[in-house]
Amino acid sequence: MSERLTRDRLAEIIAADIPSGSFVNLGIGQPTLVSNYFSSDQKVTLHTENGMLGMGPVAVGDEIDEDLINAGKIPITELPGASYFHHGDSFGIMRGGHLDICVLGAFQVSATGDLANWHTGDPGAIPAVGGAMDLATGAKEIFVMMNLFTKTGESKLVPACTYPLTGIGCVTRVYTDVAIFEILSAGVRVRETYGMEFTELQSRVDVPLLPPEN
Amino acid sequence: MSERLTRDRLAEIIAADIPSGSFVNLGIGQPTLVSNYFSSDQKVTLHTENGMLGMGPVAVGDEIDEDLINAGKIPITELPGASYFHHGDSFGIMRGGHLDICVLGAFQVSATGDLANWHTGDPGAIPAVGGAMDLATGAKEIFVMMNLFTKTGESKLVPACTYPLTGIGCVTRVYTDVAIFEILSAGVRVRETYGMEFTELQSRVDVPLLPPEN
Amino acid sequence: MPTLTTSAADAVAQIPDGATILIGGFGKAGQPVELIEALLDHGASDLTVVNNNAGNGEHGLAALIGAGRVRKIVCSFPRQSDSQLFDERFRAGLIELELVPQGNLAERIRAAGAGIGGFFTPTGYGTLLAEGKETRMIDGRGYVLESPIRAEYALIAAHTADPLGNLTYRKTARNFGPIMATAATHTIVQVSNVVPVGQIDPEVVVTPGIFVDVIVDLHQTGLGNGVPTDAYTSGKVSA
Amino acid sequence: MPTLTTSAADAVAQIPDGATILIGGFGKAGQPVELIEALLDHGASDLTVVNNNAGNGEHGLAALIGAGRVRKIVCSFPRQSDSQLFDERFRAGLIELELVPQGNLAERIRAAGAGIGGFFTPTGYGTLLAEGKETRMIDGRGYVLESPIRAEYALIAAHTADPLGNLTYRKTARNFGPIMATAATHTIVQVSNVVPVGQIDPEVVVTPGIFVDVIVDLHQTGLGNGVPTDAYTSGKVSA
Repeated sequence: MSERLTRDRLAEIIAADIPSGSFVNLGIGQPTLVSNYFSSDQKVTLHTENGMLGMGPVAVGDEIDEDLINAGKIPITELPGASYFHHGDSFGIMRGGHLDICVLGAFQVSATGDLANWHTGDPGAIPAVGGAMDLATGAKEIFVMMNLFTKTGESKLVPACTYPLTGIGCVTRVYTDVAIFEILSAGVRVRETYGMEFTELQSRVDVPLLPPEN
Repeated sequence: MSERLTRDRLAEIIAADIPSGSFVNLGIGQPTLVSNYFSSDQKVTLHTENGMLGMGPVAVGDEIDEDLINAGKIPITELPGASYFHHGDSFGIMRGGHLDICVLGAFQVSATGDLANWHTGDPGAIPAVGGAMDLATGAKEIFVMMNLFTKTGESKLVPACTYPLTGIGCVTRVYTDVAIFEILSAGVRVRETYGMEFTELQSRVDVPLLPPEN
Repeated sequence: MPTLTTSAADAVAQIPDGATILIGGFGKAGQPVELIEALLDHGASDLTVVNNNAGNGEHGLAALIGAGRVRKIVCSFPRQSDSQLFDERFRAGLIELELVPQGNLAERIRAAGAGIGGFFTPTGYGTLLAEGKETRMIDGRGYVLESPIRAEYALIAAHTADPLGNLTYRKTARNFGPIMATAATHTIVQVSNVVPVGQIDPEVVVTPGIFVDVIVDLHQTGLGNGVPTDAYTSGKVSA
Repeated sequence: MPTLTTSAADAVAQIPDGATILIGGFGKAGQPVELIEALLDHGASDLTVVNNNAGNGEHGLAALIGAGRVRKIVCSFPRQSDSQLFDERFRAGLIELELVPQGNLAERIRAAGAGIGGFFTPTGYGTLLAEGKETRMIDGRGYVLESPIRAEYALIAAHTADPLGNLTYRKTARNFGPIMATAATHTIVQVSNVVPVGQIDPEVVVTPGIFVDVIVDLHQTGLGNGVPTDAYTSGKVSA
């Protein structure tokens, strides 16, 4: 049995799962790691919702230009063949279903692919949504990348989200440190487990799981 | 008493009535004559709904470029400071109320400024609307330019349009060969008559008219 | 990555009978003549075509209509001095017409591309063209609810492409191309020249390559062999 | 014709208390810092501000909020690591927050500029942010009706202007500027340089001058004395 996945190894697996030629948006935080693992012949084009297709790696040194940032407000670079557009057009690309895949972090994902990733519901919290709902609603497929369990050991794959929703039925795959899940109309299938047998995984996740296919 | 206005004289009067610095769309046909009478210090910018601001005069000879036409599909020229945009943005300029004045032809105008200029309602006619409804609805002011009477002598300024409407309550002024009318909330005021006394005008127009102010 | 070809015939070969097709152009400017002619040769029929007009003269869209391939046309201005091929079929009841004010046509196409389910427009309110449509008063003004116009295919013309499908247009030939490219599942564009990746300044791209599926290179420079020929591809990347 | 000035103070002098103001920028990129500072000095209060964020650090929009000038903010992402000036006032109940998903924010601004009375968007359907809003199923998918966001003023930053108000932007600093320019009665833009009329290629204009009322020339080249400094103004007209 293989070990639990590190974040980098998880990012590498996600990158490998993205078909050649895809248009992809990587959410702020963990999902940005995925960009480190695309192969050069994979020809993935990255979208950043603040108005660009063809985003390159993070800018360093002299490359830093305050007019060229990503959605996380980190200075980035431009690849040959890039294009710029305004916010109306940029979210039109998302909402219009033109992105193939969006990789997002999550607080919770439900058995039917509902996503909760913007708000803990804590009455003291100041809510901030940014482009999360647009991304969740717009891309053809939503891949979630997260640790499967909270610090207190509760599964973040749940029968129904208890945190406020970001989008309904939008998640197609959930990539976690201990398992990869596919959200299908037939249910949630485990594609592979890491550092944990299927039986133990099922005992800790309160969602009926379909075992890996051989 | 002055004479009835020729089309060119009418175009000259309309041009003089357009405030300096205005953004203007001139409808196909008669209204295009107006562009011949703008003074150079009037700084009027012409919009053509097929995607341009800063339209210049009709192209002649070597200036003709099949990629540069106006809404009437006539080859035109480009002035310094022009800009191009797609149809979505071009009609956004109109619908969003950014044009100051649009000059249109008409079959009929009602006493409350309803406009009929796209369809005779003849069951044998093939209807074609083009941008007429967008122009009627979008510009801050609609000036109509037309002969006041049909060939059979009926007034085209009417109590209510009998032809299918283009827009409701949109016309602010009506420029005709025999009189200029202002459509006000108080009623229709005659600004000036040409070749006809006010009394005769009123006898031939079935709309209560307010006489010219002195 | 779009497919790059020099064959308009190959580009339209997959279009099935019964397809809905957005066709760019306003008059002749921006009309994808070679693609329309290839579609005519291809033989697909029972088509629904969305274009501003219903064909002029005897070529292009007019020929497609004249050949009886178009079941329905969605347009703003069918009747023109030289729209005789449409006129004949329309009077004979052989073609269906959905007449849409030009700005509503543009906005409905744009809405499809931008994922908008419907929108309230003031244009057409109170007229024949709003009959049967939902209306609403908003802040004292009348609006009509209009729906997006999606299509399986868009056939458009642009000026310059790179192999990633980034497009620029020329003057008023831009017209419907950029919005139609966003509203179709398959966007096929004919261009006058193809330049290598990196030679179109990212600031001046009008249609990003994400919207383009097939590029037909009319100038036949071939992949990456094109050279930028004018200002529309200039800029710091190529400088 | 817009007014051309080198004084940000003059540009914002007419903004009254209680105004609704669209402020461009995403983070620092495209933020009209000089205009916001002039607005702070000007002293207008009781403002409703529309921006993607609610200020960062101690300057610009954050300072305006910190000084108590903003009654209400409409934004998508108020809470950040350095949004302390907003956070304090929000927790103290001193500022009203309308939280809008970023794409709905953009589309609502665009709708105002394009004369759309309202639109159905899938974003936010079934979430807290759609509570109390009209919803509708269209072709089996849930949509929320959103309304346009209009304003008396827009304060934006662009890269280059000509004296007619035609604007170009630079990289991701473009963001909200072009749509905000369309949605305000008075659009005030600060630019890095002003070039003579005819030196911006008509093909690369992003915001046509019709949307611009006041140009603040930060580079202070003065009317018509500017020279084009880079690719964004190149093209055949200037060549």
